Amino acid sequence: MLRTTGGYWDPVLWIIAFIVVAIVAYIIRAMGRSDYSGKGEQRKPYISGVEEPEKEAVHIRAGNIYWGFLESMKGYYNAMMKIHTGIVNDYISWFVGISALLFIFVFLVEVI
Amino acid sequence: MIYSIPFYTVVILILVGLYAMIFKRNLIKMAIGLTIVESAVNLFLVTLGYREGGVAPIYTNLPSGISIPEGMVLPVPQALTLTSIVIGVAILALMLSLSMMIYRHYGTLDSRKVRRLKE
Amino acid sequence: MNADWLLQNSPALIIAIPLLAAFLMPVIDKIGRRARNAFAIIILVIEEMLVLFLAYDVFGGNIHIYTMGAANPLTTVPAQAAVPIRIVLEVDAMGIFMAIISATVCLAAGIYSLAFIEEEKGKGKYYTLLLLILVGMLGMELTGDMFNLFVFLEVLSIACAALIAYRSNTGDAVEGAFKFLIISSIAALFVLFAIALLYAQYDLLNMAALAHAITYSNLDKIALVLLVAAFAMKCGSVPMHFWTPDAYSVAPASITAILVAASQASLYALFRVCFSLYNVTLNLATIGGALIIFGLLSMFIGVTMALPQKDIKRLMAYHAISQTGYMLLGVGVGLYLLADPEFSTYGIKAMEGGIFHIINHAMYKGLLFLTSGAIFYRLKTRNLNEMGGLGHSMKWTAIFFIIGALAIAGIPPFNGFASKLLIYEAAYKVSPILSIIAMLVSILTLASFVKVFHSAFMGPKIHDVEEVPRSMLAGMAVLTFVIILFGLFPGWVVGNIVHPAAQALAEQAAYIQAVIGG
Amino acid sequence: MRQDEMTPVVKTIAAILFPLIIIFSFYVIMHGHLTPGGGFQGGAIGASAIVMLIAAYGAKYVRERAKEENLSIFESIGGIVFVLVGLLGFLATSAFLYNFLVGEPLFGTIPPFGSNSGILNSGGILPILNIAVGMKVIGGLASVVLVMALAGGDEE
Repeated sequence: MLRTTGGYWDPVLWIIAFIVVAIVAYIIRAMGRSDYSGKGEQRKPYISGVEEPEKEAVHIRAGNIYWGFLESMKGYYNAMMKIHTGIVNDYISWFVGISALLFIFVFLVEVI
Repeated sequence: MIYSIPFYTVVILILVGLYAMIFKRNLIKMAIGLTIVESAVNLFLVTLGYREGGVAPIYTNLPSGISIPEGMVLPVPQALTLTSIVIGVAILALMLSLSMMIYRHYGTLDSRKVRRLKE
Repeated sequence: MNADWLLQNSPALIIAIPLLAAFLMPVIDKIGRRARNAFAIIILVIEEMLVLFLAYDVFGGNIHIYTMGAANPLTTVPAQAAVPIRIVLEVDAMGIFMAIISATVCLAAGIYSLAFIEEEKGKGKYYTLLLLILVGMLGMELTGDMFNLFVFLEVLSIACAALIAYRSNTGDAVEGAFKFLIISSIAALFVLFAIALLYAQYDLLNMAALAHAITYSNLDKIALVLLVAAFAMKCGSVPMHFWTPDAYSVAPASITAILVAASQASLYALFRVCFSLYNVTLNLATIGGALIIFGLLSMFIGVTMALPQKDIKRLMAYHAISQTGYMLLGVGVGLYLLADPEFSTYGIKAMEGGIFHIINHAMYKGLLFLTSGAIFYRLKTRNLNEMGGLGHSMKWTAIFFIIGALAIAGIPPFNGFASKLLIYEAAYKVSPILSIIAMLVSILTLASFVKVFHSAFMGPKIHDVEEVPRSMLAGMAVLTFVIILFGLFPGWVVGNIVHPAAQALAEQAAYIQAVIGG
Repeated sequence: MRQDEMTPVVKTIAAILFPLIIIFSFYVIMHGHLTPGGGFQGGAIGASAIVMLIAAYGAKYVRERAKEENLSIFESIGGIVFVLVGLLGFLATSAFLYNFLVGEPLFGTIPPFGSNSGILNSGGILPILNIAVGMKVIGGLASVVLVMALAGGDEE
């Protein structure tokens, strides 16, 4: 058991809760229709008879995942990509710049 | 005043080295810039080791009239400098051989073109 | 040769044994493949056992001191001098805590490498450099001397750079290694400059003696800024993180797992400088604030940059930056709150969170990099677009990946949750916004690992591959075991390992006392 | 005459100078505990002798006689000796790198305090460490230059 400032965290309790919920879920599932077999007609995605596309054709590749998120954050990502130039000179200028900022930060706080 | 000159030199050398590393686009020139910064730091260490009137702590050929061991200099900064030089040699050798391999793979040493890894 | 003798000399042995083994490796490499592999694994196991043996005593409340070359290793101050001149190793709870991380990750990576680099050339050199990395990390973590810290930092940088360029038949690897090397050496030179500034004023190199003598003059402040900037860059915090994805993505996966631990050695040096060297005289809130800003930027920019990546190891490297942000946030909040005596219990809790996160991150990020290496081993690509359906054939790798991904996203009951919980609660004391950002970053982390899992392991079977060899699975299993152990018993771990480490950082007086006192 | 080698004059002079430079390097290494210099400086001098050979005779010629593998084994022997002497320090008596040879017949003479002309047979483990470092530096630097010179040759 881990005591935090505001309470505690006990993974054993969490696991017990998880098992209880799992049992409840299983009971609910057992109350379902017993004539579902999971074979033949029942497995088809389209009951109306539309042909099912190939599995390979519908697998979403990594490049397309979160397209919407990236599209809506376009401004932010364009700025970020501009920073990540990959030129090693820029890496060093960032380092020197941040050192200078830290100098100002440390000495300015003293003045105030 | 005259004793401060090495310290000004150190600052100037560091700035020169950083200038070379930031604005020179050739990887070899960047390595040279790094070496200049390293020399500046070494110069700083050696300057710290200077004590007015002190002699090197070597017993052979010691000038007469030196009290032992008070008249001698504790050679810690020199030892640090030597270590730093040795490390500098290793870094420089590795850096140059990496530049050679980069030239073989990319056909150029321009840092603007050596950036397959980005974003 | 009894237990007391071993305990007393173990700080030096921990550094000397892998060093000797690294030099012996080219000779043993001549004998044959089996001898070399067996030798490397035996040395790594001995290291792990020595570190755990020493840790058992250090967590009991002792600080171990070892003076190199002295007639009695416990006399730090020689009879003819008033201050410590020789190199002193000082092992407190924080140092040995980091040493456990380094030794464990190196052991797992070593076992993993047995099969992973089987088809590559220069395996003798590979193990030599791996042992040198271990020497560098352990040296940085156990030393009590500023200049020794610099030397081991450079040993670490050179060995890491050489291993990043291990697959030198590809241009990418060499480019990543060059970037890593130039960044590391400029950082190390700034560290050396800062050390020289400190030496100029106090004629001291020993950290404890320096901490005793320091007066917080303007030169000290300059040295502090240089040290903080250099170590922050070496541990990969935004906005000086650019080398991290470049170097992590091109190195062999086993080395990338070690690079995570190597970055954390720099993080340790940053904390050591802030707490043990400057603590009393430092305006705590100032540097604490700087660390919080670094942490926030690292967390947010790291995770958002990870989302669109298509290279699996590059994606994980950005996550490494983001997780480093959590550690900086936790310890920064601790530093900030410790300045105010009213909140000091919260400060300690925050530091516990940050420090617990260090070991958690080393374990699960190491595991994730090893699984990405397993995928690379079979497919010979790091591009996520070319993957898919690996869950059908690489079941164990998929299970290890799920455990690592759930742990990094902070899903209970894995270890990531426990440390993040501590950080959230303590950060709430400073500002609720900090906690909200930290949770948001956690959600985005989960999102991007869902992406990786979907595109690599789910979907129809595209590639006809087999499971990876047993030794690679064994390497991953070592780290998984630690993750599950820490996940199930966070209270024990925090109470017995993390709390002493946080306490050792916060209490500067004990650190100084061990070297100077009496 | 191969492409990467120089004229017979340079080669002859290099052949004459080579043993002299090696002897000087050994002198600097051996007197490391008495005069300025020591393992690294002497090793660098020794490596420069090999670099001179590479310049005069060409990298391939040198490689045929001193292979990189042998150089790296030479180098690691230096490292092994260094760490072993350090470990002996605390197996014998106390701490890592403890100077346990003081008073022993080998390098154990304790020189008189104050200004004197120096005794070679003194210094304890320091001369041994200097030799180890010297071996490591000769092996390391020479193999670095050799590998670089060979890699440069492949370009043509």
